[in-house]
Amino acid sequence: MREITFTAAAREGLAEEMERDPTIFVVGEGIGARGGNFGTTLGLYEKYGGMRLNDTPIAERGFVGMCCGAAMTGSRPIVDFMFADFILDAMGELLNQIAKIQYMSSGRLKMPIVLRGCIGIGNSAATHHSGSYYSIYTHIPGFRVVVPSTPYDAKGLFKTAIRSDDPVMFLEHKSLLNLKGEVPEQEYYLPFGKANVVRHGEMVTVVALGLMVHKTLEAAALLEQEGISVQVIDPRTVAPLDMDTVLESIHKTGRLLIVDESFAPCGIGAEVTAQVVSRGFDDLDAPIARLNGAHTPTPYSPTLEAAVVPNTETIAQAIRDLLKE
Amino acid sequence: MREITFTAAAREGLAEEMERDPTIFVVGEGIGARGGNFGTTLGLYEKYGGMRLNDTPIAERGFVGMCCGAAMTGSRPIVDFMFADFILDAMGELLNQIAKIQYMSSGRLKMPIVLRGCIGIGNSAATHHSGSYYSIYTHIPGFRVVVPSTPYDAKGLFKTAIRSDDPVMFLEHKSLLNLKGEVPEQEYYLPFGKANVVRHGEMVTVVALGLMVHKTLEAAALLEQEGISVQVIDPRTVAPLDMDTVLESIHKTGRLLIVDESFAPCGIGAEVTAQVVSRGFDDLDAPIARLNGAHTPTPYSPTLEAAVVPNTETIAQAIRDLLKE
Amino acid sequence: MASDLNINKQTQIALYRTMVLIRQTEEALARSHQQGLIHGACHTYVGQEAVATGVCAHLKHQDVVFSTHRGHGHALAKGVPPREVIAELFGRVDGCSRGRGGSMHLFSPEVGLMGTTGIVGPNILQAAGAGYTFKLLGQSLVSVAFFGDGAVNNGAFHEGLNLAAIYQLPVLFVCENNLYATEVPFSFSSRNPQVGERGAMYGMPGIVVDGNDVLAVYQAAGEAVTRARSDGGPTLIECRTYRIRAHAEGMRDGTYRSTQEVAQWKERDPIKLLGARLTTDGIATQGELDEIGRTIRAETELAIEFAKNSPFPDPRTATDFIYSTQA
Amino acid sequence: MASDLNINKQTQIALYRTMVLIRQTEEALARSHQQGLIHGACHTYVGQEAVATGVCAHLKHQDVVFSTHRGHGHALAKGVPPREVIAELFGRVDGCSRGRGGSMHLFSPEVGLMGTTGIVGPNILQAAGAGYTFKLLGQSLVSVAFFGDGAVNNGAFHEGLNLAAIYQLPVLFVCENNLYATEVPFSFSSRNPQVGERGAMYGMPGIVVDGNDVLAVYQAAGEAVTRARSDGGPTLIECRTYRIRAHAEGMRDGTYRSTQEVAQWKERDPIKLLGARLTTDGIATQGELDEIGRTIRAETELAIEFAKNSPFPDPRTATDFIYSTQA
Ligand SMILES: Cc1ncc(C[n+]2csc(CCOP(=O)(O)OP(=O)(O)O)c2C)c(N)n1
Ligand SMILES: Cc1ncc(C[n+]2csc(CCOP(=O)(O)OP(=O)(O)O)c2C)c(N)n1
Ligand SMILES: [Mg+2]
Ligand SMILES: [Mg+2]
Repeated sequence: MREITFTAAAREGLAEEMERDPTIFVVGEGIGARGGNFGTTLGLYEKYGGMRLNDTPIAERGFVGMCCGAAMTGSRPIVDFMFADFILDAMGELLNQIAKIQYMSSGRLKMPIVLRGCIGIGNSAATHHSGSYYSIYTHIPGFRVVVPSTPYDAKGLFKTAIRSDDPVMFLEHKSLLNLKGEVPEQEYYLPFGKANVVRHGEMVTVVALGLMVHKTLEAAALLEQEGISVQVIDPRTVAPLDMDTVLESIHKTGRLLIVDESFAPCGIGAEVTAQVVSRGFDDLDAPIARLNGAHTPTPYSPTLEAAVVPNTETIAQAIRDLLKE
Repeated sequence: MREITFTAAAREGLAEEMERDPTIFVVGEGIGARGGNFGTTLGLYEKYGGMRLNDTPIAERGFVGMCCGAAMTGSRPIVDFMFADFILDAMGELLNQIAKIQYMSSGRLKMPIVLRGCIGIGNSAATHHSGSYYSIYTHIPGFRVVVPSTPYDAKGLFKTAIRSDDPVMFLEHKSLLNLKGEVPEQEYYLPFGKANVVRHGEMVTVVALGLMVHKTLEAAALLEQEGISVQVIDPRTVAPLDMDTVLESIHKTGRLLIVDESFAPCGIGAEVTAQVVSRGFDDLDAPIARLNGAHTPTPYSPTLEAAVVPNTETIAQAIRDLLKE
Repeated sequence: MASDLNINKQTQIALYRTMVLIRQTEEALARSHQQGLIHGACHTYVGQEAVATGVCAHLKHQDVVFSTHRGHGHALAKGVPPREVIAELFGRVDGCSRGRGGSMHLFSPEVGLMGTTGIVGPNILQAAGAGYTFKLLGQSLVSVAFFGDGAVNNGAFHEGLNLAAIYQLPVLFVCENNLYATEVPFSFSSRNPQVGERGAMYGMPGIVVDGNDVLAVYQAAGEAVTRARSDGGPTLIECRTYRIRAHAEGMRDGTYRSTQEVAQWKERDPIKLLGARLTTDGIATQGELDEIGRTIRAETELAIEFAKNSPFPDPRTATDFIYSTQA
Repeated sequence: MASDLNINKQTQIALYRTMVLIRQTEEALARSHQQGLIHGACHTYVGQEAVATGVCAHLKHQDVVFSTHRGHGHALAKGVPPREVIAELFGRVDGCSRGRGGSMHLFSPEVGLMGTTGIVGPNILQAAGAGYTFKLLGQSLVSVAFFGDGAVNNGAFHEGLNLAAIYQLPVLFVCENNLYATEVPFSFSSRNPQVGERGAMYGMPGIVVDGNDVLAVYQAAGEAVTRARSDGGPTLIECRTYRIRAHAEGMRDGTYRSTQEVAQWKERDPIKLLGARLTTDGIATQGELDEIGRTIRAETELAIEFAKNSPFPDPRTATDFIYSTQA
């Protein structure tokens, strides 16, 4: 099968949907003629023009709020905010408006909006360009939250996001944007709330997200040589979160590690833990472990940056430790 | 001992600190001559004048960002934002600036700022005036997060907050503002990160926050008549979170319920659960249970509103259920 | 009084009727609040009726309005039946938001009322967004944001007006400058007392009208709506008006304004002003105006009864409608 | 060229020196970026040197500056040694932020550089806040926010200027209008090409100067600083200037601007302009100016060497300084 990059895959999904549905439009800084800072909209402006691919001023709150109103009135906005960090200025619009409009209007208004941007630590981007806020969006009722890890998933989930009548946060790890992977030529969609078992194994279950899926697979390959068999699960969407697949796996392995580059306190790892404790307590042969990025703003210098994120070795070690419990 | 209200207690703490330290000032909508929507600054404007008790335009991002700069340069701002919901418009300033300035400046700048406001569901305040976002602030490194439940705690913790060189979110449940309780005349401070065992018991541990402390105490009193002995712990600050007191209690009871009015996913209950699993797994005689407010925007009508928050009866039932496990 | 306008008699009477409808509904709500029938906040529109009335008179059902915490008048002028507004504040299932929202979350998309809001600012942005949809889809529709002087100092005003201007969206930004945000005077929260002239800063027409003169509002809004419908872009309209009652029902109306000031503005009551003109111009007799008042009073009383009799929502529905699509 | 100003010779030479220092540091950084020595982003200030230089020449050490993503020039003009800026971009422990921040998080509170920022907007608000402290504590100090044209459309501009105006804070809001935000022209993102005149909207003086004429900037900033120090409130200064290099190092400098436009602005290079004036007015000879260039080049090279030799921070310190007080 042909291989294309993560960004190209998502862009292809976007192009297909825009072709199909004239009510879809994209806004963001430099997503018009420039094609986006990360090439997310490359080539589309030429095809669909300024109203469907519109550059914005640096007014994140403004254009997110604007897109909320657009979604309320029959169009389907996609906000391309480059780095997820920038969207914090629009948090009021996200949490108090976009997430609540359907409820407040007792279902008479829909909220078909996609908010996409880059997350994650890497490349000395430092603390204003390294945030991953999916736990926050998961805490708030009303959102769908997607954290894809492969080009295939990126395309299939992005198309589902665009077709969704609910607000979707689509968060792309910046270190994955140029990752190549197999993507079929035929159209396809992937459902929300369906985890992907990316590696089968018997002795321990690891739940990992985004870039950490790849690091965990590396660690699992390493551990295989030590005779340790690891099952790796990528939830792909954290809201909704497919706990059934996780619970099934733990039923077999009895052990669970959650690897999450982002912060531990009140994070996805805590939520997965709490749900497993509630629904799969008797399956547990050991305490559930979390491996997170350090609870710190992100430093710039490569030596410091490397120290605050899980890597193949620390993941492998966490798995070894868990097996000793 | 004399009894005063929660708001009066915090206000007394504020007055004492303002008297002591001329670098403290308060800003917010209507906190000047009017004395605050909830009376949080009543009488202080007359004493200290406009620069120390300054009304603001409705520009939450603006005045939070302004106070960040003030805190960087040697004054000690207190932002009184009335309802915690309003502060979402300042989330960028909170998460990307206030929480990070000390780190980014490698400790050469301090961030002595207090952000206070009302949280919680009640009185048909509806979904724009009922938010409790402490889990979000706990997720982000850099904050201290205080959720007091009594007048005594409110005063002692507020004074500690004002003296702190770290940014403090001070979140007051609106249904507690008029609650009266004993507050000594002599000055005192309460430390952050020290939970309060508000009721001793043997059979089950309940961790509860803010208003839920009182509902849980009611439930515990009820259950006493059924022969169920409940230990109730109020963490008082969720960042830092005093897990030692919780773990000690579980060592005795073997069972844990977390009662939190706010949302379950990636919430405080999940975090407490994950830490107990990691550090006190062998003490557990049953799965840890969470009782949360429904994962929904807050409805207005009294019948709906009552349905989305834990109450004495649902808490009591959750405890009974936990004992059956 | 804008007396050289050419507004036909029926329209003038309709405007009068709408203003009376708003006034009487608000007064009924204020009484209901005292009786404990309203569970949450209630910010009345008494004194400002000319603004919603003069603007909404130009709107079709598919045109949309994004309103504020002080939104009953906008809802009623846009066509939400009084009983649905009242039932909503009573928290009943027949309220326009099915009891989910109350005063600050009135939704009636069927008639283009796209929400009141408990947060100052967002509705300005959302109105721009509706305009975006209309322009994108080539619909000849118009979007209106109402907001107070308090919102003018908020970033949403700045970003929203700029976006509407650069994209040339069909939007009316209607500022109801009633001099105060809660108890903080606009003269304190801004060193620039002008709102209308700020349109120029964003490259859009900015107009100031007497917000207690419904005909002046009607005239100004008409021009702006025509411009918007013909792809001429947005307009900022500042309506200078006054809130007669306290910021919210049940609040003391403190020392921040003088009784004299309130009395002066009561003299300029928009309903009185139009009534006087209608009788002077021979468009209606005092008897006819009184009859309008009586009819509406009867309607309002029925609406209150309707609302009282409407059931409270079933608690089992409390978490419905959070999402449209299955997880 | 503001030629009727009475600026003494030493000052003029000092301004020239500072501009050359910024230019040479930036060019050294650009080369270092190509060599892979800079790990994160690097937005150079080449072409805009006159702004930071003209403004900061009026500031004492205790006066404060809040800068942007394009902040090397501000840091250097405020007195951060080049080697600390360079070492920071190299991610070394001797960087002004100890390697924690990089280009967009330069901190040197010791000399009043209160941070550059990776987010557009916040520094405008923080500058107002510093002004608040100075006014509250009765200090005769001044706070400066530098920001681009791109920030003007952001709510932080609106809210920050309004707050500074109503509280009459000692702040300079210095907009460096270089016509583009990344590749989006200001003429697209605003229908109003004027920035300086917007001061009036907030009730503060608003001034427009040629941002490539360091003497004009110096003059305008001097008046604003004097006003601020004497409790006369804030000033908005728009400096019209141009960024010569790409938005950031390593970025293509696409089709959004013509080579002709770039060439025209290069003609108006602020260093060239001042150099010409200094020689014409007999304040310095070309030889003396060349000597300044050579001295600074030598300094810059030493600074680069210093930075190269500075160690990377110890990974065990990665989580230091998150809090000041014990938990
Ligand atoms: C973002 C935000 N901050 C504060 C409030 C609290 N609040 C509600 S109404 C109001 C005053 C609004 O004044 P204005 O916009 O002039 O409208 P008016 O009440 O005069 O009609 C305030 C401060 C809010 N609702 N939203
Ligand atoms: C809130 C926010 N949105 C977007 C960005 C990405 N970004 C970085 S610099 C820039 C352009 C800034 O333009 P301007 O303010 O004119 O400054 P200049 O680069 O021209 O000096 C953008 C959009 C950001 N840093 N912060
Ligand atoms: Mg007002
Ligand atoms: Mg620029």
